[in-house]
Amino acid sequence: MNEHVSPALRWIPLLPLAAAVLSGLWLVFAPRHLPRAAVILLAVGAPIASFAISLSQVFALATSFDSGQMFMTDNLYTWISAGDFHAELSFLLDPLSSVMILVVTGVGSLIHIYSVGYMDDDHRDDRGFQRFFVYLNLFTFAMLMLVLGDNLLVMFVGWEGVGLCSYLLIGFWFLDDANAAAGQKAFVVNRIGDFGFLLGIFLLFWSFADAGAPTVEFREMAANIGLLSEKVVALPSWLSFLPGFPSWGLLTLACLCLFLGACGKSAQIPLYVWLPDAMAGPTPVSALIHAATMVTAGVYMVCRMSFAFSLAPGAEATVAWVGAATALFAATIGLAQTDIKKVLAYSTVSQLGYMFIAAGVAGYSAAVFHLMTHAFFKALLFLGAGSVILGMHHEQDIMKMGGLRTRMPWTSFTFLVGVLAIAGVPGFSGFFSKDEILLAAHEAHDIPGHHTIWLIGLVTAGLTAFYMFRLYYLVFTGESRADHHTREHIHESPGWIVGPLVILAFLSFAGGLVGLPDAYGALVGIPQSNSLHYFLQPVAASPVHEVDAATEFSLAVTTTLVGFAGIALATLLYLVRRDLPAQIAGAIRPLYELVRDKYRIDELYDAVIVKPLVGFSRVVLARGVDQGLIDGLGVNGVASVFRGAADGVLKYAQTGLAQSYMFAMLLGGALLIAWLVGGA
Amino acid sequence: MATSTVFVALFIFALIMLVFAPVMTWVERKQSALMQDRIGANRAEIFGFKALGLIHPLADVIKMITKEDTMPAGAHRLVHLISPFIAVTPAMISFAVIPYGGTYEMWGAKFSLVVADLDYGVLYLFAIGSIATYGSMLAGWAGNNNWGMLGSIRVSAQMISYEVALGVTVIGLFMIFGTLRLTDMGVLQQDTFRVFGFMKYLGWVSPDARWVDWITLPMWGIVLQPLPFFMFLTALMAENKRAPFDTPEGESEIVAGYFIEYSGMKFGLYMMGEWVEVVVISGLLTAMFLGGWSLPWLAESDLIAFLSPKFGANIANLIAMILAVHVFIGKVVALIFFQMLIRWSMPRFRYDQVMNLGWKILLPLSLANIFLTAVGILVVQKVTGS
Amino acid sequence: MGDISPFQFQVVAALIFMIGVVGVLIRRNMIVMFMCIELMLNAANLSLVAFSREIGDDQGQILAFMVMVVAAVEVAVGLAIIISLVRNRDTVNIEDASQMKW
Amino acid sequence: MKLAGLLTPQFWVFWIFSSAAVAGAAGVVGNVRNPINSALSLVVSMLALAGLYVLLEAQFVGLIQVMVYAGAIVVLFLFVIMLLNLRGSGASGAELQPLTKLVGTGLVVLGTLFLVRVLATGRAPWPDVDPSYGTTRAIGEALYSDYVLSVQVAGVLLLAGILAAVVLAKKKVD
Repeated sequence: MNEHVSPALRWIPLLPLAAAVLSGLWLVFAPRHLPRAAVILLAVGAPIASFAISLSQVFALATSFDSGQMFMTDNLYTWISAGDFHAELSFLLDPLSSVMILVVTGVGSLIHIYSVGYMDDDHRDDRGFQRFFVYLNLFTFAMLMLVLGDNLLVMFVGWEGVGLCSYLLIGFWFLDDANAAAGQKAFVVNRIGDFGFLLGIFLLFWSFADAGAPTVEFREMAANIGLLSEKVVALPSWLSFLPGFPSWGLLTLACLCLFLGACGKSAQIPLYVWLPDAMAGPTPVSALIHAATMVTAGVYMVCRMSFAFSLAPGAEATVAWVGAATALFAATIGLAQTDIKKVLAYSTVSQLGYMFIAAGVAGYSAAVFHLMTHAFFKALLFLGAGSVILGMHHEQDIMKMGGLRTRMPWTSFTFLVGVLAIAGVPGFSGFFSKDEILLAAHEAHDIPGHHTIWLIGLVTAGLTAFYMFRLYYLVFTGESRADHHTREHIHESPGWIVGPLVILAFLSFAGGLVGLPDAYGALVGIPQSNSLHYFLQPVAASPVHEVDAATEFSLAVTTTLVGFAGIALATLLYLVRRDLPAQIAGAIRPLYELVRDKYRIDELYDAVIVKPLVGFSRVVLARGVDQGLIDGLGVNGVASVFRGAADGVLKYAQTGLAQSYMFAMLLGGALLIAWLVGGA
Repeated sequence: MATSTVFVALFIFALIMLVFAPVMTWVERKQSALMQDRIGANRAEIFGFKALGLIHPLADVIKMITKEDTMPAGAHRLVHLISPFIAVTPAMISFAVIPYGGTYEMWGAKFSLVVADLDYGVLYLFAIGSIATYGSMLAGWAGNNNWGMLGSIRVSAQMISYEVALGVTVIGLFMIFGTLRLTDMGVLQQDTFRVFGFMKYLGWVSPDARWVDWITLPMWGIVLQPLPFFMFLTALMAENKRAPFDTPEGESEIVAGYFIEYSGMKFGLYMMGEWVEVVVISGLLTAMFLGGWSLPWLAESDLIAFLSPKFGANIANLIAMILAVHVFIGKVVALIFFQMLIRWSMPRFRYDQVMNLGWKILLPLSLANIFLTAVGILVVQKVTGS
Repeated sequence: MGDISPFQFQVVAALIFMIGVVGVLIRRNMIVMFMCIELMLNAANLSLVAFSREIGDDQGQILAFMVMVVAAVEVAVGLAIIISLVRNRDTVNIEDASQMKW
Repeated sequence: MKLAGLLTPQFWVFWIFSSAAVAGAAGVVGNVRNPINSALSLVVSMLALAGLYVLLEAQFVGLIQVMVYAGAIVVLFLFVIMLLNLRGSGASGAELQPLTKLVGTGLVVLGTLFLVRVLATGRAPWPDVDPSYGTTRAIGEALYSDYVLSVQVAGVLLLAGILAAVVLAKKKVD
């Protein structure tokens, strides 16, 4: 591998940072916010410039790719230097991060543009417009740090940065307590994941150091991963119920820790609960952070650490199964939601589960592929939903919408493209990426129960198609169910909003072509048409499944059929016989209510974890430890001891006569001098 | 220090003291009369000789010595007694470090026209000056008189305040001359400098432009530090508590201030102290700012070198010495005249104005002067490369 | 320096110092006590300067100089305190100032 | 003691000044009647000490001693005593009891013996020093090179002292 240094890389994250810092400092210190035009220029210009640089860098990488040039780095400075250990603040551009930065800056730029239109009517706070873009730019910076980081530490900085920005943006309208609470929930739940991530980093670093190669740099870790492959960790006896007892592979443990982090960030079971609540933030935020970029960080991290995961079969299986469970679970919840953003949120959780299925079955390129297409169509859907919400004057209940197709033709059309893409209709981007995942799951013979996973994926695909079309029909077709006043004012959104929608619609449609499976490519005479797969191969090596075209086509047909079945069912229930859903819901009322209430997982967590924890804190920690032990015995106890001593004894030494003190001082001084001189 | 030099110095010292102090009373009266278009003291006579009123000082002395010496009731007797001496002594011994001339070798002996050629001459003066405060301050208190008390509070505040300004004002001069020894200052001030010399260094004129070498100024303190000269003079006059800084004694406000309870020769000693101090001020200013005992553009060494071939070294030195003493006395007299002009033409400052002048004008200005002088020295060193 | 030994200076310094100490202890007038503190500082200065001369190094003089600076500040602040005390309590007797506040 | 020693001026200077310093110090403590007397004794002591400094060839310190202590500090003491108008008895505190005097004297003697024991460092002969020793130039150069930080700190201290004195001594406005 010949190293190539490209100092332009640093400007990709630094430009949004500069914009955020500049604008943020202005906000803090200047008496007035910047003029709107300046905010727009600064805040939208920075990610677009980053995108331009990213394009040129990725292009440079792609052109040199065939000559064996696999990556470029940009080293800013040595961040930590301790003994043999060096952590550089450096950026790495390789195929994996190329895809990510293009998604982050590209989709991010579109969402920035969109936000100009979306936040335009936000008059709740004089400086809100500028504050919003400060956060958004800061997020872009943190996300780029995350994906461009050359080692786990830089990645972790970005990881925490996006968490922070997510918190800030979810609670953007913090005057409403519910929003602030949602932000806190996201932050706290993420911290659980971050704890696992940190443990994973520590474990890996410690193990590498123990093996004589202290490093956290990805390429060095990948090169030295063999040192750890044989190491095992003995489990304590009370863990005897775990499979694989009495010892686990060290890498399995480390990867599970890392995966816990990924679960938190990417909203997987059991840490997915924050994402639906995170919809409290402005819709562009939902689109950018909670659909397109940040929540995929977990997937990205697993792919980035694929060299470790591929040596830890237990961890791989866990990833795949957790992903599958999440995909199905979230999809079923999505069936009964009535909030337009909640539906999309559960859909996001479900799709992220899909990606983890792919990552778990070592189909890393499939995971990244789906990550990318999902970024396109889910951002499109969210932005479309935002446009609808704007048109409906911040009404989010789909039961109060309907018939918007005529009033908002552009939104309606682009939303339909997104729905088709996510439903996996052939030719759209979602079709190819989903197919590749299902294919990978189907062929992953070393994962226990891989057929079941495939089946779950299939069912989920059907469910997805069903609830997405349900959403489309309820929002855009039929009669409007909005109240009179709102109905009068429904309007198409301005160009700032429609423009990004159209571009994203195009990408959602055509984006699948970069990963056109070889079998399809062969049909039109393009060899190795799955260019994304081959591009990613050096970084995230996915096993090449020798699948004959027949199997591949048959699988695709199955998927398509299932998808169409879902679409057909949705058409029947929500377009043709609109009275049926209520009847069905009435027939299976307990089940319906359970699903509608999201399986009452939040309540369960509240009862099992939050309540006991709060009770414990209140009774034992607050009353017992803090008030009793620390305050009572420690602070007040010590104070009362001294107070007692002073009150009973010492105060008689305090005559208030300065000369008595002086005499004491003289005696002390004399004794001190005598001691010093006598000792000499 | 050879014995002979001390002798000569002491001789001249005594001469100046004896002559100047009594004559000052005459000067004061005559000059004020001159300014106010009067005739002034002209009555006293000895065998018909009036000598322009010069007999008056003698008459005054006789009057004071023969007057009753009162001791107020409730006074602190010892302090009341010694205060006038404390007041006059510092003024007298201040003269010890002021040089009337340089060092001259005649007939194998060295004559140095200064009583004590101290390395820390100016500091010595300041130290002595600070002692002088006691004389005034204790006087007012010891007399057990409320006016006197007010006077002594005023005098102590005023003198301490102006000591600060006094010291800080001349630091710029010390920075330039690099010495506190007054004889060294006298020698250094015999130098000259080219007003437009910087042009050569900067290359504005050709190196062999002769006119630059002709236009010179003596390196007198007043030329190098014009503003501090006046500030120093002001501070010194305030230290001396004479009009317009006579708030501690201000007749119309607190009768006579701190020496209200004195009569006879003790009162005379306070007057004498003030007059002697006028001479000291003039001598100090001459030594520090006005080139000391030398004439401008005429370095003493050049003079002796010029005269020696004609008259021999001894006579040349003698001529130089006599010239030096006369030049010095001339400058001193001029300065005394100047001080008298101020004293008789300015109204008394109000007390708060005195304090404001000291703390809010003189002190900041002199601090600024230190800064500017430092910058100037750096610039000169940079330009001349030395 | 004749027959005067460095030791003699130290004796003088010790004597003045102890007079200062005793003065602080037995006098009741705050101003006089303050003067006694000055005496102690001066005694220390004398000791410093004498040692400085004995060693032939000027460090002791520098230290004495610094002590004077501190003493000057101390006097300014201390006398200001005494003035405000007299204003409030009309006394300079140290025994009348035995409370932290009143 | 050799007779020759008696004839040197230093001998006389030392004895005159040191006895004046000690006597002045004793006067500060012993003058019970009037604080002004104590202050005047203090001046005597200070000036005598200045003489001793000059004898020790520390001319600069001696001059500063005169200027700062005699010229400023004691004047300030006097100023305050006059300002507060503390003349006469009563304000100056209780008279010294005979027993107090006795104990005080004893304490002085004992303490001096103790301190002398501490300060006795062996009787090194006076070393020869440079002619520049103790001159303004030598001290000044040392202060502004090796000890410049101390000078800065002293300046800050003085500034703080000025502010503190002004704030403390200022009458309350209302």
